[in-house]
Amino acid sequence: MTQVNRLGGGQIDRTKTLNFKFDNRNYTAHPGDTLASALLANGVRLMGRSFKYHRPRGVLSAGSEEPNALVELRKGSRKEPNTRATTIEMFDGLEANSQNRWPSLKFDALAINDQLSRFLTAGFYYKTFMWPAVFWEKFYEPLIRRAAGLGTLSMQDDPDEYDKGFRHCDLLIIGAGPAGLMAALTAGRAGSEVILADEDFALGGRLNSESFLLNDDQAEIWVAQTVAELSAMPNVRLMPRTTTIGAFDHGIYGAVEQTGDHLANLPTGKPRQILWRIYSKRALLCTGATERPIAFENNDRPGIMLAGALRSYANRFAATPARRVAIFTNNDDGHRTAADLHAKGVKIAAVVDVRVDAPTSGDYEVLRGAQVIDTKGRLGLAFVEVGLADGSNRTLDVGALGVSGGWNPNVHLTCHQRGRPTWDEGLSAFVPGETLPPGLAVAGAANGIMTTYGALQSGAQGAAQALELKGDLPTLPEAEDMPVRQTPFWYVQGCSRAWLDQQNDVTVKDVKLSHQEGFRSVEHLKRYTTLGMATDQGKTSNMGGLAIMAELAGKSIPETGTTIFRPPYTPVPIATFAGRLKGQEFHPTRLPPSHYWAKERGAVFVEVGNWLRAQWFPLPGETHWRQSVDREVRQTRASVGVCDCTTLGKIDVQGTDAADFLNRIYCNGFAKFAVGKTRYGLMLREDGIAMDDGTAARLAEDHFIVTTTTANAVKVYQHMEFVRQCLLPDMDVQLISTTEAWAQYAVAGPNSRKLLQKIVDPEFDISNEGFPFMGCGNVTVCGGLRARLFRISFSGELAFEIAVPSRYGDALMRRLMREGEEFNVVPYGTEALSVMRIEKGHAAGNELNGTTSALNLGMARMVSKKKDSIGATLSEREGLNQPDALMMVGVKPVNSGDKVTAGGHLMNASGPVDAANDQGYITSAAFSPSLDSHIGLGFLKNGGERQGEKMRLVSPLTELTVEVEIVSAHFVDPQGERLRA
Amino acid sequence: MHDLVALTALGGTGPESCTVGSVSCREYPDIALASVAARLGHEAETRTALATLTGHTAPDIGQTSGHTVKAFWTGPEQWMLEAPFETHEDLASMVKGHVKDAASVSEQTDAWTRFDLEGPDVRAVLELLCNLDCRKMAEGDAARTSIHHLGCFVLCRSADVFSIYGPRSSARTLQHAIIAAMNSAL
Amino acid sequence: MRYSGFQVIKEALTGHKGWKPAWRDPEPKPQYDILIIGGGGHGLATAHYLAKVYGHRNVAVIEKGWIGGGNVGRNTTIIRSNYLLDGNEPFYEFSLKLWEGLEQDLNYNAMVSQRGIINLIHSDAQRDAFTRRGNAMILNGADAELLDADQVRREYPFLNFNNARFPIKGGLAQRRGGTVRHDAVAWGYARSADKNGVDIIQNCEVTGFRIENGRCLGVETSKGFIGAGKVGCAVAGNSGRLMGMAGMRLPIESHVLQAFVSEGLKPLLPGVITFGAGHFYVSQSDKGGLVFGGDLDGYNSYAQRGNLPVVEDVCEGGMALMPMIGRARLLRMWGGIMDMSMDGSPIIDRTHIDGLYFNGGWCYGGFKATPASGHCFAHLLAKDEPHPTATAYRLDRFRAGRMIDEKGMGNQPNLH
Amino acid sequence: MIIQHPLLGPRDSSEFVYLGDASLIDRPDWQAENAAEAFHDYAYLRDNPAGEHRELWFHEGGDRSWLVVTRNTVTHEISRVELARDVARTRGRSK
Repeated sequence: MTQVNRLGGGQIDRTKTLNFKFDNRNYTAHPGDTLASALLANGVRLMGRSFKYHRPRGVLSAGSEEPNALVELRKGSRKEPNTRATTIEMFDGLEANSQNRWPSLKFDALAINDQLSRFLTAGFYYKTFMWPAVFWEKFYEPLIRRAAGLGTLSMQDDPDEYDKGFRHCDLLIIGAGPAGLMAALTAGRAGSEVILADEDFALGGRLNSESFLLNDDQAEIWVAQTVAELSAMPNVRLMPRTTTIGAFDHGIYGAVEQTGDHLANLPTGKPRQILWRIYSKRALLCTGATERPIAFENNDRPGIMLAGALRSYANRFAATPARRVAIFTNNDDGHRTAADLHAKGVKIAAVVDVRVDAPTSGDYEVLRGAQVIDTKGRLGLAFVEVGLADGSNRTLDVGALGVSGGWNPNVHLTCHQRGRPTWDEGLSAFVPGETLPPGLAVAGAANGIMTTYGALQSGAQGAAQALELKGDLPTLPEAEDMPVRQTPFWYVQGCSRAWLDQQNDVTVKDVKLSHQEGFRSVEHLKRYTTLGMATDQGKTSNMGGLAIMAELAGKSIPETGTTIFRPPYTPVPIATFAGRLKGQEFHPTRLPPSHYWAKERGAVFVEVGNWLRAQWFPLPGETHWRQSVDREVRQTRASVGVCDCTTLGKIDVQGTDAADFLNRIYCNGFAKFAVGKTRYGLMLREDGIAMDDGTAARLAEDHFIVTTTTANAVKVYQHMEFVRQCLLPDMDVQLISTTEAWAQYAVAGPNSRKLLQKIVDPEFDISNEGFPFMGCGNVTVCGGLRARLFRISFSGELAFEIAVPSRYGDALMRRLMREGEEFNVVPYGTEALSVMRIEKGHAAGNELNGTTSALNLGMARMVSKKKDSIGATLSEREGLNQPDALMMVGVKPVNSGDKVTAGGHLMNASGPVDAANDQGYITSAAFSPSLDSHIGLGFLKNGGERQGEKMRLVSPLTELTVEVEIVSAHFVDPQGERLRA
Repeated sequence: MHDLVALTALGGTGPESCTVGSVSCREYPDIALASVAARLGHEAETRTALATLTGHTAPDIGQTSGHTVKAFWTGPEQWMLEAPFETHEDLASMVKGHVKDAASVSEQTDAWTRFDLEGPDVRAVLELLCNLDCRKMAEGDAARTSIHHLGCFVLCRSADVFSIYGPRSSARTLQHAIIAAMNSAL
Repeated sequence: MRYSGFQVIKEALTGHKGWKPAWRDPEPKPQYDILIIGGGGHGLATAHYLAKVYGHRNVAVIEKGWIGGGNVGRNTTIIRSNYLLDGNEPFYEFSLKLWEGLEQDLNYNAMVSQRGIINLIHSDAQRDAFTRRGNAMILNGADAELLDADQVRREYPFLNFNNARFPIKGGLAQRRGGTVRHDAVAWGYARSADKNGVDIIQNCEVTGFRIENGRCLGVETSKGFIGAGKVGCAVAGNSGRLMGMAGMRLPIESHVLQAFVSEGLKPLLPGVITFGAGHFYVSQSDKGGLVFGGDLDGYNSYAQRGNLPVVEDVCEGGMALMPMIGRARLLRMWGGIMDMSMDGSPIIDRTHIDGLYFNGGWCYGGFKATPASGHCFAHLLAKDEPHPTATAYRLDRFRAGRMIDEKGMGNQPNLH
Repeated sequence: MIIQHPLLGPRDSSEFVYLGDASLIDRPDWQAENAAEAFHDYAYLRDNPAGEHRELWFHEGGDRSWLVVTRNTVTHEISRVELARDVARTRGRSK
C-alpha cells in the first residue's frame, strides 16, 4: 500500500523506507515517523476501540497525552499492550495490533454496548447485579471483566533486561522545547552540570511542529544548531527518549530512558529501559502545554483530532489524516493549523470559529460565530454538521476535523508533592501554584507563557535564576511574540453524547448525571464517572469535566476545585522499576565458606534468609531425605559430625567498658565472668519480649565475640549500636561485625575432641581439664594457622566450634573430613542441626517468634532484677506474667508412629475443639532418631505444671488429630552430662 | 607453616577477571584488612599510631591515604587498614602491636571481597551501580554505599581505577552486578 | 429510591430524570445523641449500624473534606480474615461475614468479589507459622486451606516457578477472601445511613473538643459548635492530630503506605496473591487494572505521598514473583496515611474522657475491617460496652502487657 | 529523600534504617518510683506530630552513625541533622 496521505517536507528521512505491520497488513514508513504518523500517511484513521462502548477511534493527539490510539506492540513474550501509537518511534519490521475488539477492529461484537449506552450510564453497576448474591462472582463479574480491560498481557515472562542508574547535576531541565533548549544553552555556557531530558526522540518540542521562523530560518534549523552546540559541551548531558516521571523529595527526580524501544532487537546485555534517579540541585520544568478539545455531539470519530496535532503531523511528519479537512476552534491557534495545512496543499473546507470576531487567516472560508453540532461516519469521519451564526446549518464533507479549545500548561510535576495549581483568568487555564516542589521552577508554556519568544526568554531567565548566574544571558533568537488570550469554550450547548474522556467513554451526559446524584466534588466526579482515570490520566479530559461541573454547580472553576496529578507522568513498565533485581538476582545470595565443597558432596541446599546452606548430604542409595538426616543425627551422636555454622552472626565487642555494655544488652548477668569463658545470653526488646539469644565469648578483659542467630544478625547489630550511641554514649565500646571474616564449624559428638586434637596444634591443650565446657580461646591449627576455638554445643553433645579465616574454610572442612575418617565423621546440614536442637530442647527461630518472653521460654529466672538491662522493667507487666502463661514444653505422641505437626494446636484430652479451648501450639517438630519417635516443642498454658498430661494435638488444616503426652523439652541428656564429658 | 589452601571469595584458587569494552574487572584477593577504632579519649594516640603505620596522617572523612599500608575512613574515629596479603597476612595483630590500648583492632581480611575496575569509561559503569556522584570522585576518595542491596566501599585509586569492597559471602552476586553493568554501559 | 436492574432500565427509558442524590446535604443541627467524626469507611459504617442495628437516628457524621476521601478511597481493596491471634481472628471473621451480606444490607452493589486470597510459602518455618495460623482460622470458624507447591502451580501457573530466588513451597489460601470496590463501600454506607436519618455533613472540620470537668460535650467545627451526648472519633491516619486536640497521646504513629495501579488489562489474575519472600501483593480490579502494594515507606509522614525506593522495592517483588507483569505499565501511585499502632492491631475503646470514644490504629488493615469496625464501634457507642468480637482492642492493653502482635515486631510501628 | 549527614554530607535516605521518635533516647531510670509507668510511656506513647518531628535514623549503608533528624512530617523538609551520640550526651546520658 502506498503512503496516500504523505505530504511534502517534514522531518522524516525519505532516503530510507521502513516496513511495518498493523493488524497483519503491510505498510511502509520512514525514519522519523511514529506509528501514528505512518498509519495516517498510509490512509489509516481507525486505530482502536474505546473502553466501554467500543466506539471506533483514531488518534486524538500527536504525543503522550493520547487516549485513543492504543495498540499492542510487538509479539509473543515482548507484547506490550496499551502502547500509544503516537509515541512509538518507527523501526523496520515493527508489528502492532489493535486491541479491545473482537473479532476485528472494523467489526467489533461488543460495539453492541454503544447501542445499549443509555443503560450503561455512569455508575449503573452500583445499582444492579445484586440479586442473587452468588451470581456476582459466577456470572455478572466475569462478564464485566471480559468486557473491561484494554490490551492483553502475553502471560509469559518478560525476556528483556532493564537497568537502574544514578545521575547528579546542578540543573535538571525537563523538556527540550524552546524554553528547555534556551535554558540548557544558558546553564551549559555558564559551565554548570546540566541534564536536559525530553520524552521525545527528537529534541525541540513544539518547534518541530511549527512552520514559523526563528532568526529568519525554519525553527528546526535553530534547534539543530542549538542541539549541536549542547552536545559538544562536556558538562551537558542530553537525554532524549527520557521521560521525567516524578518529582520526589529533596530534588530527586525519577526519569525513564527508553534505550531499546526504538530498536527492532536489543543487543545482548543492553537494557530496554533505564530508570534514572536524578539528584538535582535545581530543576526547571519546561514541559510546554497540551491542547484541549471542545465537546460536541459525536466528537470522537476517527479523523477528529486536536488542531495542534493535525499541525504536527503535517509539519513534522509530513502526514495528514485526509486531503480535505475542517477546523473547529475558539482561538487563533486553530487558524495557524489551517494556514499550515493549506500551505501544504491540504484543502481546508472551512474554519469553524465560535468567535463572531474571528480573524481571517488565509485563503479559505472562516465560519464566524459557528459551532460543530454533530458528525457522521461510522469508522471514520465523513461529514461535519455546522450550526451557523444565523441559525442555519451547513454540512461539511471532510475526512478530518482539527479541534482547538485552547491550551493547558503541563503543570503535572508541580503537583507531585501535592501542590495545587492556580487558575489564570487571562488564559482560563490552571498554571503552576504557589507551592512547588522545593528547587523546582517552571518556564515557558508550562508556566503559562504561550509565545515562542516568551518561552525562549523565560527558559534563559529560569536557568539564570536557578543557578544564580551573573552577567548577560545568551542573545535570544527573534521569534513570534503575539500575545495569547484564551476565552473558554468547553462544550457546544445541547450536546449529550459528547465525549470528555474518550478512552473511558465519559460524556457530558455522565457529568450531568453525576451532579444530579450528588457526586459533585471533583474527586467524587472522577470516581463515580471514571473521568480522567484512563491511561492518559485525563490530560485532555479533566478540564472539560471540571468546567461542566462548575457550570452545573453555578460556581467558578477554581471554586469547584482542581484535581492534582500523581506520578508517574506517563505509565512506566513495572519491570523498569525492578531493573536487574529479578529472578536469581532479586536478593543477593550469601554462600558460606564450605559451599563449594558441599556442592561436590552433592548436598541439597536451602535458602536461609539470603544464605544458601546445606540442608543434608545424601549418600548413594538414600531415596528419602529422612534417611540422610536420620543418619547424620545418629552418626553425630554416636561419633562425630561437622556442620558449617558460619552464618551465625558474630559481633566483635571491644573496649574497656565492653563487659558493662553486654551486661546492659543481655537480661542475664554478664558483669563478672572470666577471660577464656563463654556464656549463654538472652537479649530482650525494650518491651520485655525475647529478641535474640546467643553466646558471648571473652577472649580478653576488653574483647568479646558475641554470636547472634542467623536471622537476627543485622537487627541485633543495629540494636547494639543504638544502645551504644543513643543510650550509653560515654561507654568505651567499639563494635564491628566479623560474621564473614571467619569460617566457623561446629564439631559435635563424643569423638569431637579426638578429631580436633588432630587439627589443633599440639601446644594447645584441649582436654576436658585444659579446655572445659564453655571454654574459648585463640589457638593455631594445621601447623600455625590462627584460629578460634569455642567449647559450646547446640546439639547437646560434647562439641566445639572452630573458626579460621574464611579463605581457609574450604581447606579446613576437607581436612576435618580426611582426619575424621577413622572416626567415621559425618557432615551434617541444617535439618540434622534442627533435629538435634529440638531433641536437646534449645529454643530457635520458631520459639523466638517475637511474641515470647523469657518466662514463656522457661528462662524467667535468667532476667536479673539486680541490674538495669533492656526490657527488664516492661517484662514485669501482669499481662506477661499470668499464672496460666504459655510455657515451652516438649510433646511426644502417645502412639509411637504418630506424627507431630508444627503449627498444630493443643487441646485438652476431652472437651470441645475450638478457639475458646485452645491450650497452646506446636512451634517445632521433627522425627527423633535418638528416641525413634516424632517429637515436638511448643508453648502450653501453664506448661510448667502439666508434664505427663495427655492432650490432643489438632491440626484441622491438615486434618490431623494425635494424642500426645506433655514432656520435658529436653528429650536428650537432660542433665547435660555429655556437654561436660 | 600451615598447609591449608586458600580460596578466593569467588571460590577459585586464583582471582577471576574479565574485560568489556575499555573496562576490566578483576577480583583482588591478595589484600589483608584490619579495622581500627579509637578507644574513647584515645583518638589522638590512635591517629598518631596510624600515621606511623601508614607513613601518612590518618585519612579524614571520606578519604584514603598511606603507602604499603593504606588506611581509609569508615566511621567516626574508625578506619580500615589495607596491606599486601603475602607480607601482612596477620595485619590485625601487627596493628594491635602498634596501637596497643589506644584502639580496638579487628581482623577484617576475609570479611570482604574486592574487585578493581579499570578503564577510561569506568565511571559510566559505576553510575549504574551506586548513587555516589562518581563523576566527581577523585583519587583518594572513599565512600561506603549500597550496590545491588550490598553494603560496599568504593575507593577511587586514580582517574580511571576504582576498587569495590563487598561482603565476601556475596562475591558472586556482586561480580554479576558489576559485569551486567559493564555490558549495559559499554 | 430503591436501586435495582428494573429501576436502571426504567430510568434509561425515561432519560434518567428520576435519579435522586445518593445522600442529602444538610446543615448541622445544634445537638445530636451521637456524633461521629470522620466520613470515611469506618465512620459511615458506624452511622449505618447505629441507625439500622441499634436504632439511633439522631446521629451525624462530620467530615472535613468529602466523604470517602480518606483511606477508604485510597487502598488496595482486599478483604480477608486470615489472622492468627485470638484477639483478632474472631473480629475479622465477623467482618468477612458482614461483607458477604453487605450489598443486600445496603441495597448498593459494592462488588464484593470473593475470588480468594493466597499467602505464598517459601520456607519450612513459614509453613509451620502458616499452619498454626490456618488452624487458628478454622478453630475460629473461618475457612483456610493449605496448598502444596504443585497445587499452587496448578492454580497460579504464571508465578515464577522456574527461576525463583526463593522457591514457592506452598500457600495458605482463604477462598472467601477477595476484593471490594472501595469507593462504593463509602457511598453505600452513606446512602443507607442517610436513608435512615443520619446527617452526613461534608466540609465540616473539627477545630476542637468542648470538654468540661472530664466530660466531652461536643465539638467546635468550621461550621460552629455541634453538641453531642457521645462523640466517636474514626479518623484513622489522623488520629494523632485529632486526639491531640483532646490532650491525648496515643500508642500510634502516622506512616505513609503507597499503593499502585497498572493500566487496564484483560483478565489475568484469579484473586489476591501475597508474596511471602518480598513486599508485594496484587489483585486485579474489575476494570482490569493490577492493584498492588507492598511495605510502608517506613518514616512518620502525613504527606500522603511516598518516595522511589519503596516503589522500586515493590516492583522488584512483583518481578521476582511474576515476571510476566514486566510489560504491564504502572499507571498511578498514591500514598495513604496509616495509623500504625504499637502492636499492629487496632483500638476500639472509650477514652478517659466521658462521652469521648476512639476508633483507630488500623495500620494498613483498615479496609477489610470496615463493616466490623463500624458494627463494633456502634455497639460500644450504643451500649457502652465492647462488642464480643472486639474486647481485646483496649487503649490500655500496652500498660497491661496484653499486646496483640501478629507479626511479633514489638513496639516499633513501622515494622508491623 | 536526602539526609544531610553531619559528617558525610548529602546521603540518600535509602542507605538509612528508621527507628522512630528521638525521645527514645530519653530512656527512664529503672529504679525510679514510677519506673513501670515511665517505661510504658517511653515505649508506647508518641506525640506523632503533623509538622516538625525529631527522629532517629541509622546509617546502615554508611558509617553506622545514629542520627537525630528534624523533619517536617507534612512536607518532608529536613531542617536539622545531628549525631545522636552528641544529642544523647547533651540530654545527660553517659554510661
